Amino acid sequence: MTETIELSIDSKLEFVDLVASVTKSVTAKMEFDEDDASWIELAVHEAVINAITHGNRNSADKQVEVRFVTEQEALTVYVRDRGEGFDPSQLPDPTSSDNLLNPSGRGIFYMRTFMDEVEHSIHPEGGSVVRLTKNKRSS
Amino acid sequence: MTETIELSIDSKLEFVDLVASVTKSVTAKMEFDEDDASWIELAVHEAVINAITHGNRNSADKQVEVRFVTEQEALTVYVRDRGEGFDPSQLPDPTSSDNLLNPSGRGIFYMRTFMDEVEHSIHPEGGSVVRLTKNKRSS
Amino acid sequence: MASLSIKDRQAGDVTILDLSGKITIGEGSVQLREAVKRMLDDGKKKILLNLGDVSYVDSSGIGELVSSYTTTGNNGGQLKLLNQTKKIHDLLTITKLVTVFETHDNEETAIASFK
Amino acid sequence: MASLSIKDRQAGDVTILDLSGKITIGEGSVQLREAVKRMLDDGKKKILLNLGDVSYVDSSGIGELVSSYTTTGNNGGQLKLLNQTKKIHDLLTITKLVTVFETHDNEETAIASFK
Ligand SMILES: Nc1ncnc2c1ncn2[C@@H]1O[C@H](COP(=O)(O)OP(=O)(O)O)[C@@H](O)[C@H]1O
Ligand SMILES: Nc1ncnc2c1ncn2[C@@H]1O[C@H](COP(=O)(O)OP(=O)(O)O)[C@@H](O)[C@H]1O
Repeated sequence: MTETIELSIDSKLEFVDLVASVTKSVTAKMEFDEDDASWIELAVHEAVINAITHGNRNSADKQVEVRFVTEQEALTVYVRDRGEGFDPSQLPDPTSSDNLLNPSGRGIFYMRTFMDEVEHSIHPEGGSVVRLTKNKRSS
Repeated sequence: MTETIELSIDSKLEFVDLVASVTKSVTAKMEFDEDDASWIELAVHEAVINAITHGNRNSADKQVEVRFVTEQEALTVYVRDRGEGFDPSQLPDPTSSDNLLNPSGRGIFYMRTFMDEVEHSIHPEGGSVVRLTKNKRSS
Repeated sequence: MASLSIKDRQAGDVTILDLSGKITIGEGSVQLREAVKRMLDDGKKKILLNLGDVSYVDSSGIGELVSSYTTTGNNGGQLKLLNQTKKIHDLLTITKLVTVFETHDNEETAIASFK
Repeated sequence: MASLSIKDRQAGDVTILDLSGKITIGEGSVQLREAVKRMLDDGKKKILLNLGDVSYVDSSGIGELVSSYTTTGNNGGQLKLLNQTKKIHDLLTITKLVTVFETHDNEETAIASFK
């Protein structure tokens, strides 16, 4: 059965903890183990930070929408901003020796490392969306 | 400055704790004292329970929307369901001796006791809404 | 995340139910109802609910306390409350249920009161 | 709800910054940056960041560790890490920053390593 939780915040960093607390409740409810739960929290955090800073360029009046879709075996989180989007295939690799001392550019790398699927797209009604999916480990 | 947080859940009791965790984050952020914070949490809980059970009659596919609007001096929480609404002026008084042993009928009484303003209305786009407002104590 | 845990113990013919957690709509209320029913079915009719570790009681939970009280009375028993927290005291006061429930802060006095 | 608290103490000419909390975008990162800058301005160039009580480091926080490292190096100093948690170790590994940072699990060894 699919369940959906939606959360919408103003584009302010101070609301990011609120998204984290919902993420925590959702992963606890789905019984992800503690490690997975904390990496999922971090990936969602990075997506929300990007939506606020890059997508909405910190315009507090623009909202960031976070949608959690829970299924038996997987959690999918959609983070939508009101920006133009960007080309995620053109990102430099933050682990290459040239970029290692770069103070930024690790957010999407974090997401890709911690989640099973990361897909950026343009929302049909405007704004850009990143979809983050994490499967439950088969035990 | 006004800030808005919106949360939308399926009509299932298991999501009620999630609303509580957001309510807690919001009241903490607004620096309500511990007592007020816990009564606000309870009032919002009652509103969400009513939206799920009375408004949406536990149809999991109907959503409950909770909107937190924070201002310097007050928190307003709107809880919207997809039901028909009801006449809140016709409710029996749960504290009258006739009703004292009634196992239900205290939810709205809780809300009215703990919040400064409680107003039920019909949403222009359908469903019913309760608005709960709590002012910060002047210190 | 069980919302309410209930342990029962016996002090003479008084049954003390130590509640811990939340008495709220759904699981918590149901657990309380079933525990009280089980006691009554066992012929235990002097019931003392220890609320010292109850953190949260919503309007359904208060309703369930009322139902437990009525059911116990209807079965010829008595139900009293022990160790209400500040929050529960406030709730019983505003709902005027202080006039319904006999409440105690001391376990021995509470037990003796059933005699 | 300050996200990061930083205390500094001296062991010979090595400055240990005990960090506690979260190194994340905004406040946490800014506090770290300012603390390191303050040390360098004071002529303290051997800096050991104690991360034992750091619960959370986002990509900006990792970036801030890198900046602190670079700034310290550019000022003729050295910055090393002490007591990385399992989580921070994982993050440094996946970002390949393990190859950049000198990390220690033992404070005395860490201090001695600056000599
Ligand atoms: N939601 C977004 N909208 C527009 N651009 C984005 C978004 N997310 C990421 N980007 C772009 O991708 C780049 C890399 O993002 P990221 O890996 O998170 O690193 P950082 O945010 O540190 O730059 C950003 O600098 C930005 O140009
Ligand atoms: N969101 C709602 N939609 C429709 N009816 C409602 C709603 N909220 C409350 N009601 C009506 O008001 C009554 C009183 O509600 P309340 O005081 O919360 O007590 P209880 O829920 O225990 O009945 C309910 O029984 C119901 O008939």
